[in-house]
Amino acid sequence: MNHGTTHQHDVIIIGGGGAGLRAAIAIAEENPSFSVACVSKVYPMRSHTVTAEGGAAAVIKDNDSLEDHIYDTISGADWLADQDAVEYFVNRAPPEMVQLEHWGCPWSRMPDGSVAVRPFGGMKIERTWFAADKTGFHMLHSLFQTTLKYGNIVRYDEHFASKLLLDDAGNCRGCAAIELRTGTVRAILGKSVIICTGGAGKAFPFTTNGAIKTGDGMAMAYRAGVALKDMEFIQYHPTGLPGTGILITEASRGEGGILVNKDGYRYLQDYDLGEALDVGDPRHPQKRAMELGPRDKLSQCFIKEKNAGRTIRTKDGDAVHLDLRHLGAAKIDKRIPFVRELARSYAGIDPVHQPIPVRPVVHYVMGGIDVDSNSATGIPGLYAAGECACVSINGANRLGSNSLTELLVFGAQAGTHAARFAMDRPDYDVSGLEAQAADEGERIRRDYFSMRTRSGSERIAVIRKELHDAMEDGAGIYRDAESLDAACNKIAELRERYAKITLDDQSNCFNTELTAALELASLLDVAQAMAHSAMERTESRGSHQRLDHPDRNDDDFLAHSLAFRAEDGGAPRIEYRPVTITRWPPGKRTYGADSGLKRPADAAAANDDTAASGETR
Amino acid sequence: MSGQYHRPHRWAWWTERPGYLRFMIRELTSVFMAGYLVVFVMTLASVGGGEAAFAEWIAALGSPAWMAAHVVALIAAVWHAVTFFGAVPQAMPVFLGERRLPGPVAQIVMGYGPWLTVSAVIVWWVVR
Amino acid sequence: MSNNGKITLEIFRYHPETDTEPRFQSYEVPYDEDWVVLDAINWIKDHIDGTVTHRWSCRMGVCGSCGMMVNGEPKLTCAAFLKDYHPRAVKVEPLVNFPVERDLVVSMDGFMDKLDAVKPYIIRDDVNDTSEGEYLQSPAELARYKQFSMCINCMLCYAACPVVGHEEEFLGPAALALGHRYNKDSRDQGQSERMEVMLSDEAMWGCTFVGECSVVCPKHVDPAGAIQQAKAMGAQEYFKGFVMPRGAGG
Amino acid sequence: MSAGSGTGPGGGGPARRSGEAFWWALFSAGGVMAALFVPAFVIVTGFLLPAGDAAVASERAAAFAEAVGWWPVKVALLGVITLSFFHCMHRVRHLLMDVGLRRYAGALKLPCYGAALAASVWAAWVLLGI
Ligand SMILES: Cc1cc2nc3c(=O)[nH]c(=O)nc-3n(C[C@H](O)[C@H](O)[C@H](O)COP(=O)(O)OP(=O)(O)OC[C@H]3O[C@@H](n4cnc5c(N)ncnc54)[C@H](O)[C@@H]3O)c2cc1C
Ligand code: SF4
Ligand code: F3S
Ligand code: FES
Repeated sequence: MNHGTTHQHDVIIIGGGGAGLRAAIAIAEENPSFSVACVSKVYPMRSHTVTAEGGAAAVIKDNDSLEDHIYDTISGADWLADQDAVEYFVNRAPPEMVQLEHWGCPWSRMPDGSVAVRPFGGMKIERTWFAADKTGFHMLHSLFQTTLKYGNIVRYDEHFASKLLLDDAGNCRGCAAIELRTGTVRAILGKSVIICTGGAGKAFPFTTNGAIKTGDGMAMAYRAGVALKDMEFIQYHPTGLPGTGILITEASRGEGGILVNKDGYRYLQDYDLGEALDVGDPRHPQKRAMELGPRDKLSQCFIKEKNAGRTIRTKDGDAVHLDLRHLGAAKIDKRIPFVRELARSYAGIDPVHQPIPVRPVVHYVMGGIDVDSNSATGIPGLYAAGECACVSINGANRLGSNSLTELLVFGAQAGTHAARFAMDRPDYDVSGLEAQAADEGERIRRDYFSMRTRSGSERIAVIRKELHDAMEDGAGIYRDAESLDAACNKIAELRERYAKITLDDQSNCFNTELTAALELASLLDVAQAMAHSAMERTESRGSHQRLDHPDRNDDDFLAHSLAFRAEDGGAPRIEYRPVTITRWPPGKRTYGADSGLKRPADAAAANDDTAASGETR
Repeated sequence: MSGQYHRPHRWAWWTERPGYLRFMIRELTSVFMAGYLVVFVMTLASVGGGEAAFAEWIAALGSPAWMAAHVVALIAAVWHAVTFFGAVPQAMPVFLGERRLPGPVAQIVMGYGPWLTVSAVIVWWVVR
Repeated sequence: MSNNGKITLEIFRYHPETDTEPRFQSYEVPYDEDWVVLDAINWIKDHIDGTVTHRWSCRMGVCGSCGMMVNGEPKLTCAAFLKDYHPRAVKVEPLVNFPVERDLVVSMDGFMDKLDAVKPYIIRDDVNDTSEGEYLQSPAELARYKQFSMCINCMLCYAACPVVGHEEEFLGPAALALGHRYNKDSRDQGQSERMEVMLSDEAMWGCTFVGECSVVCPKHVDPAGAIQQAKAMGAQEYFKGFVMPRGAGG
Repeated sequence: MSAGSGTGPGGGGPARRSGEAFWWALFSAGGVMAALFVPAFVIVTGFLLPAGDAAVASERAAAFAEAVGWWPVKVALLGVITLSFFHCMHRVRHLLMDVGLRRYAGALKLPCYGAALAASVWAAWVLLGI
């Protein structure tokens, strides 16, 4: 590794996705004299926020209420969400979304020029803002382009952060990052740090997540001593393309698409998700019912259908059909054109004429870096926001379209708090941090470029594959003690074998084999936390379904799991912290006919709204 | 470190893609059109030179060589018109509410239609 | 695997620490008709040669990082199917018109500067508070610029445009389309500020409407159309400049 | 007529407004003119006037001479011809730039636009003489 250089700023943001960019703008706007560094392993517009399709939830219409968004979120989370955080989130969502509109995001519109909203899974009313079905793409590009307005945002594009730097007093003061172009390990220093590195779906083989979603930030925080919270909760999205795992957005069901099994039967009606209204019925699609049930339930229904032998066999495994044909070409092209484009190119299917084969696919990590409702971790000066963080508003199951909003709300919040911290505690010792960064460079040289590693015997691809298999087999939609135990053991074995890894590429310039190795190390840490947290939670809740403990157990587990990394890399220590319950006592999670609507008049009202917003249908 | 690699300049870039060649041909129509415009002004000049001069000039234009030159000029001028009007929907999109006027319609209304009308009037004027 | 055959990839190799000239290296990979060119490159990196260097992430044609020359055509390698080339060999090179960092990775510095240059953000004299709600924008107003907002910054159009290769000052198709996108946004009031940049010598006028940028664009942005429209707006702006002193027009 | 120099009126922004906008406007208008009129002109001078027997020819020639002798037509013709010349020479200039003379972009203005201007002046003089 090349000798390092030192760069000093006020606040350091690791990650240039939606959360990172929102944080950067928050700081740049409020503190024009501050220098904000945005460190990202890819150019910001490549960040995975770009792939989000369906939309972002925020209460804006008169027929909606903050209270309902809160309730939907909490019940969707199977009561594992912290209610104070959810309230803050729901209250801040509308101004944040309007702010993004002011920054130029091309939201789809109603004829009167106001933003249009669509229904989404688990939401009792349509409140999901969208930009056709490229919502994340438009949000990310709007944010990125807006950052160009601020001279005080300094980007470190294609810099791979590998370690957090803490001063002697234990404050987080920056990171060591490898500049990909040269291989230089830089000390990028500031008075506070925000991690916005996104999710870790790449711990699994079959995922909607891109190559970069390897949980690096989670692993960095975990190694620095911060707990990873609720890591056992992995969201499977019910509708991915078999083979590639490419996502077919929930918006396709929000627009009226239906799921059928091999007999053409809408199987969801058999699983307490409500009545299968005719697709021509003006009440279809019904909110919080059937195809608009929550993702955890829909994915679980798929497995049950599969076990009953009623799924469709394809060359890429079992699938069900997502049928959009009744929507017609005009609506599909206007509201979900990307779905048509993706299905055509990657499945050879035109949804206007044929149903799309789909199956559940790993999509989102509800858990993440343990932060409080100010986005602060236990380490002073270290904050986290976006998918890498766990506040928690998503609990045991995130509702679709809440996370794009989350990264705005908490990105901005983390920015504000990190800036405040930077003002309060400005002084730190540069040389000590520089020395740590130099040590990190030395560690990388030793671990990946020494004679020993050159003669190593393990290949990245092999270990990664075995990790994938272990996670899929052991920690999938349904788990039990035995499967999880196998996964934990396998991960332990892989961690040992990782030490013998060898790299073909021993050069400095743009060494993507080195970054792949570092990413694999992150995944091993994160997967370990996932498997062990899942092992310890002997109940079923939301996306965590234990065959050996099928019921929810509020007495023991209305609590967040906290995985602390063991010094020697062995099994993490798991602790629990009670969920913050304010006004919404845990209840039964109901969808369908009795869909958790609290006021009897609501069902009728919701249907009237559907008819009224004719244009959005 | 020897740094980034810069690929050599490609002077014959216009041979590399069919689209580039089409572009070249389109641009070259302007050379032929300019040449023709000179001939056209000479024709006007011969009108100014009196009836005899004009008749003589027209007789000369009847020669096979001049005919051939006119054929080339016609092809160039028509190709120019076709490519120019072909670009109308791209360069001048017309919206009716949120719908864009379909390309062929825009081409006819804002290009081919007026073109044929103007051409017909000119031809009619001379042959009537 | 749906086919037991093989397919050959010829990959452009260049390493700045050891090479002065690029070379091609051939790899044989399993042929699967569902695979895209990117899958084949990843397979090589995972199983044959870890030194092959390229960029990618989403594998669904939206992050814009995997653009390369595939048999001489600028393509998103995650949307270029092997079955369209099999059984012939596939030649993969970095995008032309950009300096090569290493193998299939090109330098994006110039491109990023050009995006920055067109001031791609909403500029307004009067900024509403978020409590006043969204700026209204009718579906018709949205339609005026929507197409130009679909750019994924994949830079294929820069590889397809001959002017990009010859004229450094030329901002290029994607950046100009982006500038035009904001000029056409009913919420924006920054047109004259943006035009100041676009009107300079070869920034926009270097474009001779070759049109290949729009042919290769995977997202149908039609940068060629955007530029011609921008030129017409620019010409108006230019003549307006003679009549009205700047600033008066907002 | 050199709009090619200096900043635009009231400019003063960081970037230099070039006269390219001016030349492009001429080019663009000329493109429309050339597309609308030139093919018909070619048909007239190349095929209609020289063709046919003597009687027809002289009748057509008379119609042509009469038409171009009319003042409004003269003015219109001057417009079409001038703009078309500028269109063509603008394209020639950019063509030369695109095939490698880019560094002479400025220098090429004189011969190209100069030729167009000269041809236009000639056309004006010819039309005046009819
Ligand atoms: C296909 C798909 C569709 C989705 N659709 C929706 C939807 O419709 N609605 C919704 O609400 N949510 C949706 N989601 C979820 C949502 O998109 C993500 O949760 C969210 O975008 C995450 O944003 P982020 O800013 O936290 O992370 P990302 O956008 O993933 O950004 C992470 C950033 O961190 C950087 N980074 C990571 N590691 C390092 C490192 N080691 N060093 C330096 N930088 C690093 C990356 O370069 C990147 O810039 C979807 C997700 C997927 C995968
Ligand atoms: S305009 Fe098209 S080709 Fe060019 S960068 Fe954008 S998406 Fe890619
Ligand atoms: S290819 Fe180039 S020349 Fe113009 S129309 Fe496109 S930018
Ligand atoms: S990998 Fe994202 S566009 Fe190809």
